[in-house]
Amino acid sequence: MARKSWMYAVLEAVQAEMRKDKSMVWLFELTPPVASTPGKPVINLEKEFGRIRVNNTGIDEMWMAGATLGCGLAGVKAVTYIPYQGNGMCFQMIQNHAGKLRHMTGGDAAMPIVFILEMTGQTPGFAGQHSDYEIDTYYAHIPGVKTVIPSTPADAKGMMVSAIRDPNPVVYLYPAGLRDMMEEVPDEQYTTPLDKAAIRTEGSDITIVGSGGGMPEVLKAATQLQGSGMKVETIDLRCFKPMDTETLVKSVQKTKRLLTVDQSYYTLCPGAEVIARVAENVDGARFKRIAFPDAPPPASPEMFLWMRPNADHIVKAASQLVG
Amino acid sequence: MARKSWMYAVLEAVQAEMRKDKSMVWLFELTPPVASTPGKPVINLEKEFGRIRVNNTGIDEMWMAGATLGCGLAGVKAVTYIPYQGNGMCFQMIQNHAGKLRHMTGGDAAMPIVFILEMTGQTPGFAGQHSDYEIDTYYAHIPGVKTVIPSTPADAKGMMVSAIRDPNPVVYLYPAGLRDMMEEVPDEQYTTPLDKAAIRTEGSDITIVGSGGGMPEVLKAATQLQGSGMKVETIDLRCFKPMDTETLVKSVQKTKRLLTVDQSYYTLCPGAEVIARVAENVDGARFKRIAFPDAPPPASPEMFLWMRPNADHIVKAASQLVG
Amino acid sequence: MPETRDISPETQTENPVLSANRRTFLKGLAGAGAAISLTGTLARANGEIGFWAKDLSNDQLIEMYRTILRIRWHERTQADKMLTDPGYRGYNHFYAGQEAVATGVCAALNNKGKFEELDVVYSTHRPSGHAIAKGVDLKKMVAEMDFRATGLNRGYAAEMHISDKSVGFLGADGMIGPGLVMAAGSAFGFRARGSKQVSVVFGGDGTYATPAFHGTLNNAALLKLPFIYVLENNLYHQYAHYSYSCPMKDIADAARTYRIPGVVVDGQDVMQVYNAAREAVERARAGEGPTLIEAKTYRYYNHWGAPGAKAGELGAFGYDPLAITSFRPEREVRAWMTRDPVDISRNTLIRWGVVDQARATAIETAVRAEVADAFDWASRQPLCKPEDGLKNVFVEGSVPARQFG
Amino acid sequence: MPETRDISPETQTENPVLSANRRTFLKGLAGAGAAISLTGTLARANGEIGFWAKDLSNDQLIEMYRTILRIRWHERTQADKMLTDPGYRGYNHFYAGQEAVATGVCAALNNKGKFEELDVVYSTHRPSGHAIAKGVDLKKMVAEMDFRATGLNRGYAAEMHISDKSVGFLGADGMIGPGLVMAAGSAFGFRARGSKQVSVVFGGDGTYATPAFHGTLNNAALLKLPFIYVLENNLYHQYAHYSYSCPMKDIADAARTYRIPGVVVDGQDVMQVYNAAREAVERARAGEGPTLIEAKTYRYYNHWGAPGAKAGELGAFGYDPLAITSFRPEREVRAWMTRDPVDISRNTLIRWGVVDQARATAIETAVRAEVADAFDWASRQPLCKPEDGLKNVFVEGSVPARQFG
Ligand SMILES: Cc1ncc(C[n+]2csc(CCOP(=O)(O)OP(=O)(O)O)c2C)c(N)n1
Ligand SMILES: Cc1ncc(C[n+]2csc(CCOP(=O)(O)OP(=O)(O)O)c2C)c(N)n1
Ligand SMILES: [Mg+2]
Ligand SMILES: [Mg+2]
Repeated sequence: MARKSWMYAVLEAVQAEMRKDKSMVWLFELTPPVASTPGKPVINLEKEFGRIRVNNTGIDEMWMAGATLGCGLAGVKAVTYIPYQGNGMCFQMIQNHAGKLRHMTGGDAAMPIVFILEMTGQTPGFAGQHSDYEIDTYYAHIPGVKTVIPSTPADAKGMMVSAIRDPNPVVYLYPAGLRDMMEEVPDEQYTTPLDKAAIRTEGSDITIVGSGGGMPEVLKAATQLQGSGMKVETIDLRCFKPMDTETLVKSVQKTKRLLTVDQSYYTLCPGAEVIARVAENVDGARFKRIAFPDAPPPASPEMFLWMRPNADHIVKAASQLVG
Repeated sequence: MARKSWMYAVLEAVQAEMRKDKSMVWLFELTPPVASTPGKPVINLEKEFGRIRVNNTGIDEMWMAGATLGCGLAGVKAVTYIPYQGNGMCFQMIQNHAGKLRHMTGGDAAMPIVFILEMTGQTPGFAGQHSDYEIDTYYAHIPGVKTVIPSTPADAKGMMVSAIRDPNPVVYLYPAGLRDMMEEVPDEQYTTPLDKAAIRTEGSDITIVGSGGGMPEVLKAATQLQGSGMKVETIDLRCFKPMDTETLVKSVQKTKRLLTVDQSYYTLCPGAEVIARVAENVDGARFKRIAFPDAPPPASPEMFLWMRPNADHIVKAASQLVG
Repeated sequence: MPETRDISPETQTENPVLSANRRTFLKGLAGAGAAISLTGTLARANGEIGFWAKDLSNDQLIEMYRTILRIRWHERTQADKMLTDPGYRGYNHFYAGQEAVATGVCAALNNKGKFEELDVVYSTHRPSGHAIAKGVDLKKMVAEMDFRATGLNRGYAAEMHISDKSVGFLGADGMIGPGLVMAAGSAFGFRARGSKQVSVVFGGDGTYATPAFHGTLNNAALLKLPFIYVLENNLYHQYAHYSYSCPMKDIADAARTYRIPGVVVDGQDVMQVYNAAREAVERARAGEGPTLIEAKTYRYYNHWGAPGAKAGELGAFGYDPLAITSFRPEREVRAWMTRDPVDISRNTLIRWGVVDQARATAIETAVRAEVADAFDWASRQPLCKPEDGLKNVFVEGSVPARQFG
Repeated sequence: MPETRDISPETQTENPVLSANRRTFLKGLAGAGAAISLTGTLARANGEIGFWAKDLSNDQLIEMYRTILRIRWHERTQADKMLTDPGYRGYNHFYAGQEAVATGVCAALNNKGKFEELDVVYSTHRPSGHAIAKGVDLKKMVAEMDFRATGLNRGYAAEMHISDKSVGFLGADGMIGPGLVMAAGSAFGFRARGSKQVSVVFGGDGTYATPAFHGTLNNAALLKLPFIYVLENNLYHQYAHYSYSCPMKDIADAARTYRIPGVVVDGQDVMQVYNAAREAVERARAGEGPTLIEAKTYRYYNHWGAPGAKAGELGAFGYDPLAITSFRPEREVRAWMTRDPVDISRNTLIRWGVVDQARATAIETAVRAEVADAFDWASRQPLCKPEDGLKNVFVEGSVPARQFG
């Protein structure tokens, strides 16, 4: 147990699995698999496992995803870390191939692979493709790929272990804004399920559902609201596909109020699916959705920060919904 | 006025616009822009406008989309017809570039372009990438692109004229299963709005919302339900982005029952967005969703046809919801 | 029975054929092969091809002939079924005319054993020839193409997407381009595992223009992957001549950019294909990196299905409703049919003294019976259970039905 | 003031310089240029480059020098601001060291007039040099990079995404690869419109490995588009040497596959860049198709921002926190700085008798003042209104706010 950053927790998980499985590979592009954390040894996968297994590729994210998939189909465990700039370039390979091949082969294809897709959405000043946070929806719609989005270092490690050990292809979304988050993370390997939402705070007045890069603001808002006496049930979605409908429905059956929070664009954001699932199953509830508007992220911090959902927005919307 | 097929109606629209604008281009891959309909002249854009303007490309859908976008940015109107096999290959170009460039340039970029994306989902016996109907969601989530899906030859023509004349990039989804549909379509050019749903039948008991390739079964079901006395309001969504919330909300305020029907996969299908928008705005309504399961389409017609939403499914679900 | 054809390219060689002087003769034939090849040069990027076929045993040579026949008669039987049996729902992108390519390549691969030792093959939307050559169970393949629950992929795949891990046939997924990348990716995995396996991908002339062409060759070359890209240039992708999308006569020339061998081979002659493939396999196993093999070949049918074909006859001519505005000239099809891979392999075996006419005919008769059996077996197999469509999305369990609301 | 440098490559030529014998001298210099070029050959795919720079007027030559200085001093001023002013929020992917490439290329283009007549330029994540060379308003660009409401793109774009239609600078969008395709697409549009416009894309050595590289050159070549791909090979993409992703020494060699000229040019010498660009532009306007120009060059700063740089000094050396495991050797940076594009162009102009030392220095002083003014003006511009983020999604109207629930 030690305080570890998100990335340290993830690389620790990967390092242990790569030590066990001598053919497992890691493909990266810009971001060398190196992490350090106070009081722990530096992890450097490239140095430890060599360039045959840990490969720095050219700027070709279709290759990164396709090579990962090809490894999986040939029985070689593979993980690729695709930087946010390339998280759309590899889309077709994951959507049309990784997502369909198991079903299409009648169950023959095993794909013990993980696509770590970095997301941005946290960087005022970059704009366009360099500040967006939209891919959760694209990847969550794909049928044969498990799509998850941890929001804490501890979940990041446990879900990475699960993802590597899972025989299905896993899209592991990594909101880069969480890079600096630190918390106590066990040193040994452990697994965290790839199909369970996490209830972060329990309450009976309102259910607030968020995920990934949005969670810190959700939790901040929950604390504020609790301070003013509201009993807030906060759910960290964690898994988009499959989605943990049961936890969502049970919660709203109790609270009858559902507020979803997304940094993804409003139309067809994950919250739309959350609301739809609950609305099909809970009568008489009230619903509200917070999301990034249906606009690309602008460069100016003044515009961007105003548009990105934050704790203030959540507090006000929750108060309206409950009030 | 004459009976025209879907494709004839579309090419008629394009032909007239290309006659007016001498630099407008059409890029295609497998499907030559040729159509005929009884009693009307054959339309062959390649023959009429020549290969400089009507270009048969190699198997490179990124080029098709990128060239279309490049034309638009340079002030040349362009339309590309991307076959269903390639409708994921061009995704990043549309999502990350066409969808962001206007905003990112502070409003400078005009993109008078249309991406016709063929969809399948109608072909039992093909499987995998050759039978899927999933892209509506992917494209509808993109912010700066108008995404529409006509379901009749008459709408197909009017919306094509609007799409070509629109200075914004338009993703024009074409469900190939509607290829053989024929109806009376005016000969002259006319426009159909790119932001309005169409109420196909009016009623007060239930609202059924569908789109594109799913509409024929929705209308068949509505007829059956009406035959048994149910007052069904049927809405053809037509426009995913921007979505006509007002028509949806007004309808469900009246019916208090909403059934959505999609051929897209369940999780984050367009119906999820429809339900979420309505649930945020109408209290006390009941909701149900019909969609293709979260599974790729299998080849066997026995499996595929059982999974694809049809009129029977709709009739039963509507009866349950109202009953 | 195979068609009688006017001109057999084999008649162009005047050497007397005796199995005793096979080695000498073969050298002569290799020259003749080069002379009649479409490009005038073989393996230009890689010097002379070693004439490996000379070392094959009679059994192996006969097995290659049998494979060619199996592909051919599978096609002809299926085409006839499509043309005459209205209840038959199967279809195919026919491979007839190209049999020597799949056969020659797969004969150079390891197709039996544990999955961790098999060479793997990735295929295309035109997979049945590749599948048969790699060794898939014919009966199960025929059943799969007829949507049967006991088919190769239990009815989930159908023609364009068949696969069979047990023989290293990783499959077809019908898209043009991505398979190249995945195949090179498997080679990346082999290298990481320190295995001697080789990964092969088949692709048409249509694959040249795809963005994946560049990424695949570039990465395979940089990393010296055990990877072979067999580009079957049958002159057309759908209804477009390859000159529409490629500025070169020989696509193999593109290999120069990547500093890897680009080999042009006569795709109608299984021995020449085998030689080129064998050379590439040795290179790959030795850690010397990938090879691009361009096989010049031709398909006898239209792009998809049997339009223009007649039951009982080989090939399709004339109108294809899918072509709309462009057709292949009938004389081009007929000219290519004069250099038929079945004839060439049969005649070679006879001239080499491996089989005589009677034995060759007996082999063909046996293959026809085997194929007929496979169709018969398949037609008696059960159809799929609808609800099985919800299985096999993930390794575990089923996904919920959603079509009922 | 520009640095004093030990070795100027110009000292390698011994010809006496007189403006009277300029033409003769220029021929000699062209030879000298070739001799000092990095590859030993220029324009190998296309024969000798005509020495077009000889025909430029003194005004044009001075304007090129001024452009180089404008780029350089914009960078140095901004770097100093980033290093010393904690309130400054702008950033840059610095272009210093590569100025001659953008300047030489854009000098061969049509940068003024109606949009329908302008040559267009697509840029990269490292756009400020290209933008200045194409003629964007410096003040507005500086304001944009400082997120001001009156900036070039009203604060929506910031550095990596600046654009300016009024001078045909269609912009940077910061992704590696897709811009190539769009740029060739614009050329496709020009051809359809029957216009004489040319479309130019800049791209780094990093673009070589992208799937778009192949599709772009293949389609541009097949369709003979008026398209120029200027590949600035500065040896690194982020922290990876280009040999990590490219098997060739000269990326221009890849042009052979597409049967188009692949030209290698010394990117430090604006005259040589201009010559190559001019040749490519003539080809493009004549309907003879695209050209791939590889400019060998180098950047003086790290990939992004100013880590390793010191205020008041040119270049960055040593540690870059973003590099993590790989650094460019300091001696490599210093070696390239001995062939500085500012010095080369200044010395050329002096030796050609176009300006004397005093005039050259006066020009530089004026440019520095212009740049200082631009930063000053920009810093006084208003910030953006938050709610404007909802505008400009579509041509019409605003999209609804959704962050409030
Ligand atoms: C990405 C993609 N775009 C388009 C198609 C449609 N398509 C199927 S087969 C084919 C032609 C392939 O030609 P080629 O590679 O030469 O193979 P051949 O059919 O000649 O065997 C095309 C374009 C596809 N399958 N995938
Ligand atoms: C598709 C994509 N992948 C990754 C990146 C991240 N990225 C930004 S700049 C860069 C390096 C570009 O190198 P090069 O093309 O040589 O240009 P240079 O920085 O040297 O000017 C990379 C990989 C990106 N912008 N786009
Ligand atoms: Mg072909
Ligand atoms: Mg570079």
